[in-house]
Amino acid sequence: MSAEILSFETGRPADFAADEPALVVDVEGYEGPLDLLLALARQQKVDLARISILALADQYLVFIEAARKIRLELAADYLVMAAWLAFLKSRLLLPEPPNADGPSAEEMATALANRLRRLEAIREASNRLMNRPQLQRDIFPRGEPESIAEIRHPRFTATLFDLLTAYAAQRQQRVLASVHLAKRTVWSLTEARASLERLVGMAEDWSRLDEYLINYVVDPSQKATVFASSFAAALEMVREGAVELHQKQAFAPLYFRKRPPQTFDAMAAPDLPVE
Amino acid sequence: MASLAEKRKADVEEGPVDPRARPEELRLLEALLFASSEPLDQTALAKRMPDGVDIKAALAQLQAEYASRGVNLVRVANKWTFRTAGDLSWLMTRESTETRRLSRAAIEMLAIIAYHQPVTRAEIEEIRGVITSKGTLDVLLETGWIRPRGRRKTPGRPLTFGTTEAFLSQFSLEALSDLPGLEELKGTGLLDSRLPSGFSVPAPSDDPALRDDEEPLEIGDLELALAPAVEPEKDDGN
Amino acid sequence: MASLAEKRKADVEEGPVDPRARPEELRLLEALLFASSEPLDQTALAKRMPDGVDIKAALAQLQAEYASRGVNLVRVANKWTFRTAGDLSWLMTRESTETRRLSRAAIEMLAIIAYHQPVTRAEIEEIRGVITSKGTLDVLLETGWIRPRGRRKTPGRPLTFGTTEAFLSQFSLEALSDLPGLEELKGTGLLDSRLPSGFSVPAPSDDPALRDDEEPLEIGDLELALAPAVEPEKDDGN
Repeated sequence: MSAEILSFETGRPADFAADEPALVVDVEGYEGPLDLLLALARQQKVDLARISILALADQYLVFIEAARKIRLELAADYLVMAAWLAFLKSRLLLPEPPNADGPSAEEMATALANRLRRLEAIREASNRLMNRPQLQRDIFPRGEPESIAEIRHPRFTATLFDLLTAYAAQRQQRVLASVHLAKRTVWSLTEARASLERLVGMAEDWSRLDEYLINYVVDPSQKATVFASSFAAALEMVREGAVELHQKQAFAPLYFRKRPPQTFDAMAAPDLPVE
Repeated sequence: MASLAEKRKADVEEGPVDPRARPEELRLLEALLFASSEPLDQTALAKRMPDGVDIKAALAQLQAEYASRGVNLVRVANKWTFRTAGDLSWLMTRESTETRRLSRAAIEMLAIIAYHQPVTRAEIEEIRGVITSKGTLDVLLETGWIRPRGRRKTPGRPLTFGTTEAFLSQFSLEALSDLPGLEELKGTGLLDSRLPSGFSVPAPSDDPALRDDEEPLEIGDLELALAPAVEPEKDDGN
Repeated sequence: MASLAEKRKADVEEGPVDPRARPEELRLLEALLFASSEPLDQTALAKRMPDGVDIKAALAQLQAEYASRGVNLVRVANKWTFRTAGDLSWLMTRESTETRRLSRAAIEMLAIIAYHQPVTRAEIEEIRGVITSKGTLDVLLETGWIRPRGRRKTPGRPLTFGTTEAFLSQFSLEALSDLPGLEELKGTGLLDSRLPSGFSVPAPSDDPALRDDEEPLEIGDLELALAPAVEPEKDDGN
């Protein structure tokens, strides 16, 4: 609906005094047809229970007619209400048909009056409600409430089982821990091979494997792993043809050297390390 | 209770009184209620007070003592709290924070929800004779004064609305039965739109327990209804 | 001023009083001070009060009136405010217990203290093979299950720890000697039966009598050890 403020003379139903002030209509101010009807009804200055619905219907229809004359766009609600009131008016003016279905014209009029009364009653109630002292407007709570301090008392839980499990596991873990340490000192094949390759690069002639290994054995407990890994790595390098390995007899020292360039003589009579 | 309270008040204020004779429980109650930022109910107070104190009687006495003061002990939503006296609002204007100004439509809608609850949006529209804009409902929900409380067991299962404790607190109402003009409204038979006049009219109720024709909200309903200030009791008894 | 206040107070509380005879300015002051979100000084109050009111006298009277109540009118930095009476501060605290589980480190440490007591922190660390965080010891002290019992006669004089009676009651032990020994631990499967032969579990004792290598705690040691935020062995130089 457009937002104009309209001022116009209402039509004059019979029961209105001629000096009735002009109805100033702010159409947008109305909250629907019922609101408009209520505003019109108040012009009758009688108790809503005794209001003339016929007069009210006339007033409403005149209003709508006037609004349409100045081409005011009216919401459908208003037109529906107008049609219904026109129907009600004709029913009220005509004699009641002898055995009509549905509510009588009087009942319809009363129902409308009741709706108006209810709307008016709720408006009155809402006024009274809003006029009550309101919080933060008229009455105030404590401006500086004091907080309640929370003191937390911890209650610890632990069972004897927790305690014993923790103790046993902890002590046991410490005892077993040294075994784990020993394991970590294993000399890997990769490490052994890398070291041998470095050595082969340096020593052209026969070298004693165990003498060389001594440099790597800091901890006597590691002797076995270093020796085993180096021997395995050396065998691997022999297979690849990179080095030669020589041992005089079982448990004798192992000698190794970089494999010299292949010659027939050398193949026939390899020179041996000197003891 | 009132007469007991008056009698006690007379003892305290009018007799020749040794200040130490004022029961200690009044000091404790005073302190608790002054300190709290929220109204406290009798159970909460009892929890904090020494055993064996008649909380109800003490509250009545305290209320009587403070009745004529600038700060009154009031009961809102069955909870107790100190508030400045209503007649001093002229003095307090500077304390007033920006108060929300509700539109006429929102005020009417609030009143309809208060007096007719539980009530659906369609029922509100029937009373007002006009479609409610969604914005109006949103504004009301934002105040925290109304809440969706269930769904009506009718086709479409519309949400039902009711008021909250914050509503009672805002308008200094002890209970919904203190709504102004409620008795007259009930007397006219206009309160319930669904009943022909002459029938007994159900009183509005903000009892969180659902009515026979209501069913509980579902998960997601609250988000749907945009409820930043939904009451904690939303899950109660539903 | 005080005597005036007392006199007025007597008028108000002890004489036969018509409540309306209480000066209106007291109601106004009450309301203003109650609703204010911060303490107000005399000037601020005077601005808000009707002209011609003797603010100073009214404040004094109000202060006297509230002196024996659960809420007092107090002056803080020359500004006035209502505060809970000092003797009721206990009312303003809520005590709650929260159940906490001990961390694994704390349980281990507790177990070592139980079996090896009297034991110093350094010895605990030696047995556990890990540095103990200060927090763990603090938590254990908070449980009340351990206590510092003396100082070891070694350089740095470290505190020795032992268990308390609360420890026994927590773990339902009649005496510390009820803690299972090596064979029992093996029997229950908690200890591996293939442990090295040198492995032993001490026969624990919480006899409060100091051992030969212990010397008594000194004044201040307990506070030091029990203060939750203080490092109990911080000065030990371990």
